[in-house]
Amino acid sequence: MGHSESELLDVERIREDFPILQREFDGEQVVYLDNAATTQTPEPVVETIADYYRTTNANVHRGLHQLSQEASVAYENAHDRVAEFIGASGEREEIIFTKNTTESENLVAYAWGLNELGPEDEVVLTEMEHHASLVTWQQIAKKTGATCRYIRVDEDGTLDMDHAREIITDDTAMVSVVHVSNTLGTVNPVSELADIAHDHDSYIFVDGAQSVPNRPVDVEEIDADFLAFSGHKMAGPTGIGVLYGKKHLLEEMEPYLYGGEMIKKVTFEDATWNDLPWKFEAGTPVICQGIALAEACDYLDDIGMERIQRHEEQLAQYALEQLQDEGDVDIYGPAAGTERGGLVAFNLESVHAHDLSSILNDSAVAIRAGDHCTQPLHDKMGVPASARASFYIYNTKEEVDKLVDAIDDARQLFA
Amino acid sequence: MGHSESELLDVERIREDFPILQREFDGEQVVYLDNAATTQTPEPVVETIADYYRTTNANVHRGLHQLSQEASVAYENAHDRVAEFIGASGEREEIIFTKNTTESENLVAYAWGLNELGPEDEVVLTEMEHHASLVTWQQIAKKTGATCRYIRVDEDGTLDMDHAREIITDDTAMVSVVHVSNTLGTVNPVSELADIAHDHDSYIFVDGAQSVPNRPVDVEEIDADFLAFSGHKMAGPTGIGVLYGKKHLLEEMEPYLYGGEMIKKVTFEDATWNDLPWKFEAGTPVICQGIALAEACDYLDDIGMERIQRHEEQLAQYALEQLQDEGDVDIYGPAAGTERGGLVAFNLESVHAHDLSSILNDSAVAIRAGDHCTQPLHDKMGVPASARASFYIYNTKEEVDKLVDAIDDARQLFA
Amino acid sequence: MGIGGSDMYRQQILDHYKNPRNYGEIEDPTFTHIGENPMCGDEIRMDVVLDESEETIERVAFQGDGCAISQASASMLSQELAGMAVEDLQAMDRDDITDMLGVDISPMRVKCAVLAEKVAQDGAEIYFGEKDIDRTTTEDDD
Amino acid sequence: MGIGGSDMYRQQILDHYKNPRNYGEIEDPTFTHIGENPMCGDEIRMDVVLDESEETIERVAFQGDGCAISQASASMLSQELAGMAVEDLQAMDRDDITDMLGVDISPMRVKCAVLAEKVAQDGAEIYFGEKDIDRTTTEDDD
Ligand SMILES: Cc1ncc(COP(=O)(O)O)c(C=O)c1O
Ligand SMILES: Cc1ncc(COP(=O)(O)O)c(C=O)c1O
Repeated sequence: MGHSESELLDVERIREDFPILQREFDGEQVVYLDNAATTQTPEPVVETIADYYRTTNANVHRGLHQLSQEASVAYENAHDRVAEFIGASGEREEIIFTKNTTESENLVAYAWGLNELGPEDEVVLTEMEHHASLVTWQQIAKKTGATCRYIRVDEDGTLDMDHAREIITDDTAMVSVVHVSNTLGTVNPVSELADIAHDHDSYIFVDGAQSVPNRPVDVEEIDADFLAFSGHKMAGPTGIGVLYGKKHLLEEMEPYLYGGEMIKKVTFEDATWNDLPWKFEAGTPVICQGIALAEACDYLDDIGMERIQRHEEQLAQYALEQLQDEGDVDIYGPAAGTERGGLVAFNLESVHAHDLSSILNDSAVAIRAGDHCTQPLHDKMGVPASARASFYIYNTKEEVDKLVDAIDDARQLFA
Repeated sequence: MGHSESELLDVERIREDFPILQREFDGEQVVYLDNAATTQTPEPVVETIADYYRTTNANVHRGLHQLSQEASVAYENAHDRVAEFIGASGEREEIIFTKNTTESENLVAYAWGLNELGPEDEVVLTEMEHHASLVTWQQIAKKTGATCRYIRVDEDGTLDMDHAREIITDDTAMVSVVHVSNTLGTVNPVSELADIAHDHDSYIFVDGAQSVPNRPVDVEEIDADFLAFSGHKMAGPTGIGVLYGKKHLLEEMEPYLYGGEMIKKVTFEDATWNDLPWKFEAGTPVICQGIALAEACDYLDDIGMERIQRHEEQLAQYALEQLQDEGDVDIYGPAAGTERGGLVAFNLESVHAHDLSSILNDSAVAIRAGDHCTQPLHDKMGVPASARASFYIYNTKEEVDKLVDAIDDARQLFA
Repeated sequence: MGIGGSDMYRQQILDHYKNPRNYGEIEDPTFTHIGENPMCGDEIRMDVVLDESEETIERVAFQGDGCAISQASASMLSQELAGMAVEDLQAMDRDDITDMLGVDISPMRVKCAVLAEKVAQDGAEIYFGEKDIDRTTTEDDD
Repeated sequence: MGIGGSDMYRQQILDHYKNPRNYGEIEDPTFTHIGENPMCGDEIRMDVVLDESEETIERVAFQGDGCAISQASASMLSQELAGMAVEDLQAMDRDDITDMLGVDISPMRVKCAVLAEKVAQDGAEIYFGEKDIDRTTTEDDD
């Protein structure tokens, strides 16, 4: 891609932070290429977690003792840190910690959708949506009488923007669109979609599960009304997701989960709600996970999100080129040379994706095989499943070579 | 309490597993008596968490590579382990991992309540309910037109069971009751309440947040239809809660959160649901937290839940006796000599609970002050807040003495 | 290393996958049943002919689409079933299938391996009026 | 150790708590306002008398219930406000309150400390028609 050597990641150095990458299966060192499912967790984040339990663990918000004060300050500041990571100027008030991206989608679907949608409303999705948004809006639409419409995906794996302009109308109440497709690798023009949505007084929800971990994302530049992503896909722990929402929207929204911490005043008859973001964080929150996610943001920013993006793009392009050279590999999504997220989904003509993944595992090459939670897209592509290799900061070209070699072994076995 | 020495906990030994208990504030070693808010996390659990990220981390369920298989088996088995811990013979199919007790309550309120309740239905709660159940059922009742009724709490801090028998009627659809009160320490007769509820074809939801961590709980002995509790209150991590539900009820219930992992088949038009418990665990689940919770169950079972119960009861009775001797302390809940959970809430007549907690912190004694998420109960008791000391496996009588001494210092300061 | 990978694809399985036995349809089967593995997209259709007593299986044919494990398992099962008592089919479990395949099946692939067995069992149960379903789908807990 | 504890209860605060200044009601105040800290149960009512120009505070009385921090803060503020320009009251912030108290306030107790200030400010704003609320409640983010 023509970037000078100095701009590349020091992958050797980075790999030292990930002891799991030293694991061997039957004498073969693992080649972990399942990063779109979950990324590995660097030592500084693991240590933050262990330190939290060894030195600071306490419940937050209302404790007046020292431990609770320390935990509270760390947990509340973690919201600000995450806000900064995605350019949310409203700081903690615009950042809600959830369990995962999926819960963030459901939060808006329940707290906003269930109350605001009606039979006259339309929700516009894309054919490449992840089940997290597709199933959620589909079911909320069923409950409210609203209609779901899907922006077409072209042969080349990009959105048909003419179709987008056609189906986003004044009837559209919400546009929910994946930023980077976890199956096709397509980088969608979310900023343009936000403009179209806003022209029709619709909101836009951006699924950032595959973008926030892998490239610089600025919610205000996109002008997203909502954005969701997961800690476990960005060097953070499992059990935490983020919902960003514009402050005035979150303020207007009814709460979604009820209980402690999210209330101001409770009587036997009724209750009033706490301020943002706590209004949406009922019960004891994901304290340790929030603090660890802030540490993951530091870790990624230290490396530099632009460099991470370039590194992944280089690996994806390299993998694409290698696989395209073989005559029997069907590759999904934008062709080599086009902008792409750091992942490649494909099928070997003679070998079912599940068999391929099982066989690759023999060479300790870990990829994913399945529908990647985009069943309707796979139906459209005419395959029940695909194999997917996805890259992160610690992957190398040599690992892509190992993948290609292992695919060749599978080809031989099934020949 | 008359138990032989050999039945007592080896607290010295146990304390070695909790490095946080060695923390000093201004030269004073912390006396952590805020365990009803959150318990500390023993080294075996912390190490399980760190090991997970260093050796096994991967997304679960559908990965065919070795790491994903290992993570999947560990995560799925964790459900069985938790089932065993509370005597659920349906194993993993009856155990859903959520974020916390609060989410477990909301899950049933949304998935069952929102679909099943109507204006003719009543939900019976108690006046000592935690906001987690009180606010949740109140709001779901508002949405569905159902009515909430509250079983009266007597002067002595116990439930008025005549009143219970009076208000649980054929109109009752759900009885939601706290097993051990986090404010009064009262141990409620949940088994008897279950019988009454079932006699009227009502379900019973037991809030086990303060019972499961501290005493043997057998859901089938209680005959609870649903039971909820939190990992962070039982030597486990933050970010995980459990919902137990009888299998046939969970099977009949609609899902609550939508997305990946909880579906079987998805088209652009509709979706079908996965089997239990995955139907209720949408998106990437709380993998590491689930595995760590199973380890916490091992840790507690190794000590023995009956011994834990007796240990806490002894400390609570000792604290009660010490505090009762002072003329100026109002103690809430059952009097000394009566069965109780391991916590004591009280007020010093001359010192506001918040001031007391701040001053105790000077002696490194960590207690909680506030309404403990039971505002309506505090309103009934006629105080805005109370101080609460709560005990766990690592607390000692000497620590109770330090509490009493520190209270005396506060008394002097305000004299 | 653990189970899975090419251990799981020993010669016999690959042979049955590449050259499935009893592949096709039977004109007048005693019963026919279809099943799928929705997560994987595996599909199996089994045509079964019973003898006069309806106690013994005479002949089986299958058609399908999917991974090597599911298709090889169907092919091998179609051979095993010929001459087997219906009762014995009903008694088969996961272990019998792994014995038949002669390899360890990784936990995530068990669904693929047992699909054909489930289809045959459900087909028989429906025929004898003991079950009432349209299609078989493998469940997570199998 | 960190902030909080008896550091936070130096003689002056305890003295104001035990012997609140300007405690009680004023018969014909220019305005009266009530506020609370719902999480803690602190409550403060302030009666304020302005001079003819309505630019300067002449006299303040308060009544209330709650923790030492909230009540001492109200007592000390009632003294500070006498003679202060309304403009200067409106310009007060959290730092002015901690300066006035002369101690560091732990983050979780700031709400208690600033309650009286908020009540006085909101009372003035309502009187001058710049705000329209019934009661003041302290927010988490103050
Ligand atoms: C009795 C009771 N119920 C419910 C809860 C809520 O638990 P969590 O905050 O983990 O959701 C608590 C803890 O605060 C509790 O003590
Ligand atoms: C594009 C996209 N959206 C949403 C999700 C759901 O994320 P989670 O499983 O963390 O809720 C994923 C990950 O699987 C994803 O790739």
